Amino acid sequence: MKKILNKPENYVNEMLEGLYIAHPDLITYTNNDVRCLVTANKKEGKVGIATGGGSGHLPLFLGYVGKGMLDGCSVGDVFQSPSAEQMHAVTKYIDSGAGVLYIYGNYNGDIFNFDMAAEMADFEDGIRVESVVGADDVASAGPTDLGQKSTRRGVAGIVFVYKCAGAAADAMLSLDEVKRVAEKAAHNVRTMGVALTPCIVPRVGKPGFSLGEDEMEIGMGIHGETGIRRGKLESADQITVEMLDQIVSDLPFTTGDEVAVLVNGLGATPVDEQYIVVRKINEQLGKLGISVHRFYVGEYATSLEMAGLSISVMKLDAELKTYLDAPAQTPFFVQL
Amino acid sequence: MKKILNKPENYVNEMLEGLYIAHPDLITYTNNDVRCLVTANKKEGKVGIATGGGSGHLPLFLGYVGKGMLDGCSVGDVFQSPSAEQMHAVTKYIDSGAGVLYIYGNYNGDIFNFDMAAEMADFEDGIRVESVVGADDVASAGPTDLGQKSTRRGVAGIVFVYKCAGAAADAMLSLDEVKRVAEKAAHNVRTMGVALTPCIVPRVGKPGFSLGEDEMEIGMGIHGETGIRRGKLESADQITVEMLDQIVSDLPFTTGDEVAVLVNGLGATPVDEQYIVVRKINEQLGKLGISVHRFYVGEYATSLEMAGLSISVMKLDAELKTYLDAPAQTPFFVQL
Amino acid sequence: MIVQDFLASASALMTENRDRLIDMDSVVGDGDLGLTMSDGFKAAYESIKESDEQDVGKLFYTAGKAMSVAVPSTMGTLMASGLMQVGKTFKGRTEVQTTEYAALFQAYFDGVSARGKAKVGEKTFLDGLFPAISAMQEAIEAGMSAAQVAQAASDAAQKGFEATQGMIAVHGRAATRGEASRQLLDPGAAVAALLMKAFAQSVS
Amino acid sequence: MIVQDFLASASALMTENRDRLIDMDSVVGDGDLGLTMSDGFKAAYESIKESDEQDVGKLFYTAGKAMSVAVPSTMGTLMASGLMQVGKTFKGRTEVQTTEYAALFQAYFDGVSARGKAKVGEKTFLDGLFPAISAMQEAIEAGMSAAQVAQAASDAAQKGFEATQGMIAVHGRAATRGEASRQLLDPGAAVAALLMKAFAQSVS
Ligand SMILES: Nc1ncnc2c1ncn2[C@@H]1O[C@H](COP(=O)(O)OP(=O)(O)O)[C@@H](O)[C@H]1O
Ligand SMILES: Nc1ncnc2c1ncn2[C@@H]1O[C@H](COP(=O)(O)OP(=O)(O)O)[C@@H](O)[C@H]1O
Ligand SMILES: [Mg+2]
Ligand SMILES: [Mg+2]
Ligand SMILES: [Mg+2]
Ligand SMILES: [Mg+2]
Repeated sequence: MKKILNKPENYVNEMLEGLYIAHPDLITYTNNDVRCLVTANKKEGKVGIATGGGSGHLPLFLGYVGKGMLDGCSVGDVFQSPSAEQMHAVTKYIDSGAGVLYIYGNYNGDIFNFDMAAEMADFEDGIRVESVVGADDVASAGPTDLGQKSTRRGVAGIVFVYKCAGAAADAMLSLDEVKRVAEKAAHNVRTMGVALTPCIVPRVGKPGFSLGEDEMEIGMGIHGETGIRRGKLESADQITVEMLDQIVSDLPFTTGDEVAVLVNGLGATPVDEQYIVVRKINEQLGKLGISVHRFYVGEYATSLEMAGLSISVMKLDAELKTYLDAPAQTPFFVQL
Repeated sequence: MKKILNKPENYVNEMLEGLYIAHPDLITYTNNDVRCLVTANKKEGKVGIATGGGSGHLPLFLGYVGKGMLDGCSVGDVFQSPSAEQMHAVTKYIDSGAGVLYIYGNYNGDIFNFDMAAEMADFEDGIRVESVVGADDVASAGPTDLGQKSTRRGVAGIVFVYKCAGAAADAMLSLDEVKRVAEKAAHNVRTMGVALTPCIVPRVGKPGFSLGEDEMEIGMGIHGETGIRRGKLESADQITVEMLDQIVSDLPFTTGDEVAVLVNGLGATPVDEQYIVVRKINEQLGKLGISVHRFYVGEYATSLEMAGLSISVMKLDAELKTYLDAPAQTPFFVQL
Repeated sequence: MIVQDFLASASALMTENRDRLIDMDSVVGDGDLGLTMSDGFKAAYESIKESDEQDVGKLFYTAGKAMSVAVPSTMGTLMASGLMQVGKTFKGRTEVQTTEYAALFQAYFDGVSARGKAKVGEKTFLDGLFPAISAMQEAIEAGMSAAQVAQAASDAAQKGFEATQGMIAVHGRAATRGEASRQLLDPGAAVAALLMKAFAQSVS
Repeated sequence: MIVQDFLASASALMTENRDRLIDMDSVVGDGDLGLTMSDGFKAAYESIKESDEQDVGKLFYTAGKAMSVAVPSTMGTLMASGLMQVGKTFKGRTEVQTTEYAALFQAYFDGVSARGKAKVGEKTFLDGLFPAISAMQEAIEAGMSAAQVAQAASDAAQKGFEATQGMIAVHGRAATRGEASRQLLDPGAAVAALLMKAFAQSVS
């Protein structure tokens, strides 16, 4: 296991200590627990937005707490949910009377704990909490009927949900309105990924699965969940076309649509490769008459040192565009 | 070779195409050559700052062209210098009468080509060009006597030089003044790195060297140049202390100094590990009575998908602090 | 029944079966179940083992909260929800009669199903617990002893667990396998069988 | 001498010795030298092979510029600088006499040393070229034929190359080896020997 760390069981807490040292102007923690990360710039009267989830996905989840995006994040062990109690502590800190919105990925452990935390906040503190779940991974399950709970996993597309909801909250919209914006963003985003190598959870010490030297897995989840198909590694253009086809036909995205695109590295893939993919995405969407309002390229939701990348596409309307374009400043995301 | 690319020989150009698609508001190119990258927001009367070097180090070198930092970058093949002609084209584009400063890393190929480009610019266009060379890698050679040319390699510390010089130019200082600021920054920065895995140049298709499953190399260069020592992988704290000791004793940094610290991932190392290192750096510098004005953490100068990281420390005075803190906006670096 | 005895047994059994649960969960899931259940029931037990609290409800609630802090995983949080619901239902009570055993585990069931929103037959923990509650009810109605009631429940839970082979998973990681999940035994239901075995041990 | 013939020979020889140069450069450097020299001299030659330019200086300058665009590596840029300096020195000339051969390569030497700031004895390209120029000078003074002058230079360059074993590298990647670089032959000096061999072929 080639990692620069001390004891594996201290991996998350030592990472957090470094984080607070590096970004004291933006983040701090509450409840005497470094895993209850909150904004250092609480804005009175604003709807608070909290997220949470396992570690190992930086910048996800905590990296988006700051100005104009999220207000708090409870931090779990690597690939493990944080506890309801931690979520509850974050909720209490970030509420300033306008209520709190939870935005998190569609994983059992996270759902159960966020639900429990919401009950605690309601029951013990009378804080109104609403939730929006990110479930953007086209590869993980079929589409869901209206009103039905999605069985799709949440992956990098949640960053768009954070951004739009964060800007709406920053504009001092009500909890209902911020939730509406978050839901709209979540409904309009689709993601698909490809993995080239596994990653190693520090406490486990060995890869969770293996992939042949010339293999890739299309649709693999960010914890190594089985994808759509495993096959010989193909060219960047072929991979891009396959992933984009699935994304486009799912919403579906159609001629005349305006979209935002996020090309996300899973950890070990150089950003050069991501730009090679950007080039092809632009060409393909251009052919379909879909125009790209904004590209985001880099690492937004990783799986430790996994090699591979994901593509997320969000359909925009005037409202989402306004919120997407609004400024934000967090330790990992700065937009003017 | 597990890379998402098309033909290896198109790696750099396709990456650049993607880059121009994603960041049209910040960058463009001149001379009908995608490898002659220039700012999309040329500021009249300002000293132009150009850099250049081989690809495979993103965000280095081109990633720092934008507002408040660099104005142009000539882009070479992976780990290869761009040509003097390309540098000359960039120079012509970014000059607006106030002259041009070259800031680049201390590599033979780059030096020779930048010198040739400076002669062309002087001879053919009457543009005054000055040069400052980044040579911050403590591991690559001993210190240099005053007035002597350093034989040290240039690595991640150049980002500090870019930042300070870029802000000075943005403040409309003269070429001599901008050069003075760049030289001061370059003299005050020291870097040391550690590598855990090799990387693969796309056109070569296989690693340039190998490192045992439990080995690391302290002081390895960003193209895989031999470092100070190879040994068993140690803990994050041990590695940090060893690297920091060499850095601190080199300048030397002493009690009462105020510094900026850059913890830089080489490509495949999760940023979590970098924050674990931040934690120890802060503790160690604290013991020495050295205070950290600002931490930068993330990928600033990579070696494709190499695993490992580097630490750069720059000693600050009031002037450097002002320029370091000034806002900047490039495709890879945004500071408010 | 004594809450401490029940949770001591549960903690011991989960630790004994740790590797078996890891292996079962590794087939479809992430293999954490053995760790979370042994750590979780240990935390639950330790939170009350030296308590002189007499309120059965408060003991269960405290244990549930300790579990939820210690292992906030899928099953960890479900088990915490079950324990806490028992806590709420039995709050203020200092004793539990044999005739109430079914009600006690019904509360546990309700806590888990309120949190997880699964139904019986969907290849989860509930498919181990549900038949145990029915068996308890019958045994109580037949006027059996505490030990007999608990043993009937334990046997039924084990059968329920075995019957998960044949069901299609619709929750958690196993769900992504669809039809292919049918041939597998559900690890969460194995936990239910262990839990009822622990209960039987503690009242015998 | 005919510029085209010289560069045609150089291009052919660099291509022939491509793998040898790669191997030599791989020992201390990055192994690119075989590629850059074969690509570079090919580009230099091709830039003028169909030219009807009569000005020897302009031909050299054009070839040097082509080299610098094609292979902007250490040696690529040094070779470009050498060719371009010959171009500047011989600008306006349509012929080069045997008696001027030493001056021509002195210009090449000056171009390389102005760019690279190395001195003779520092284990570089210059240590192959420098003895060749001296040998040329002597042969010219001894009144030898063009072919003889060129052959003397070629032999001397080869000896100079061989003598780099024993020198300590102070430039480029090899320099980081310090004392350990002494036992190695310098690949850049091997290029100098090939270049003089090409010259000898082209005037014979
Ligand atoms: N909604 C649910 N209700 C009840 N039990 C569930 C539910 N979802 C999953 N389970 C149970 O949880 C078990 C897996 O638990 P665990 O290993 O903690 O989950 P994971 O590690 O996949 O998050 C399954 O075998 C199943 O019995
Ligand atoms: N300053 C210099 N002047 C002359 N020749 C030099 C100089 N530095 C290096 N060389 C020559 O360049 C050769 C290596 O060239 P090349 O492979 O292109 O360099 P690299 O790939 O290391 O940048 C060396 O063998 C040496 O002869
Ligand atoms: Mg990374
Ligand atoms: Mg990377
Ligand atoms: Mg599991
Ligand atoms: Mg070389």
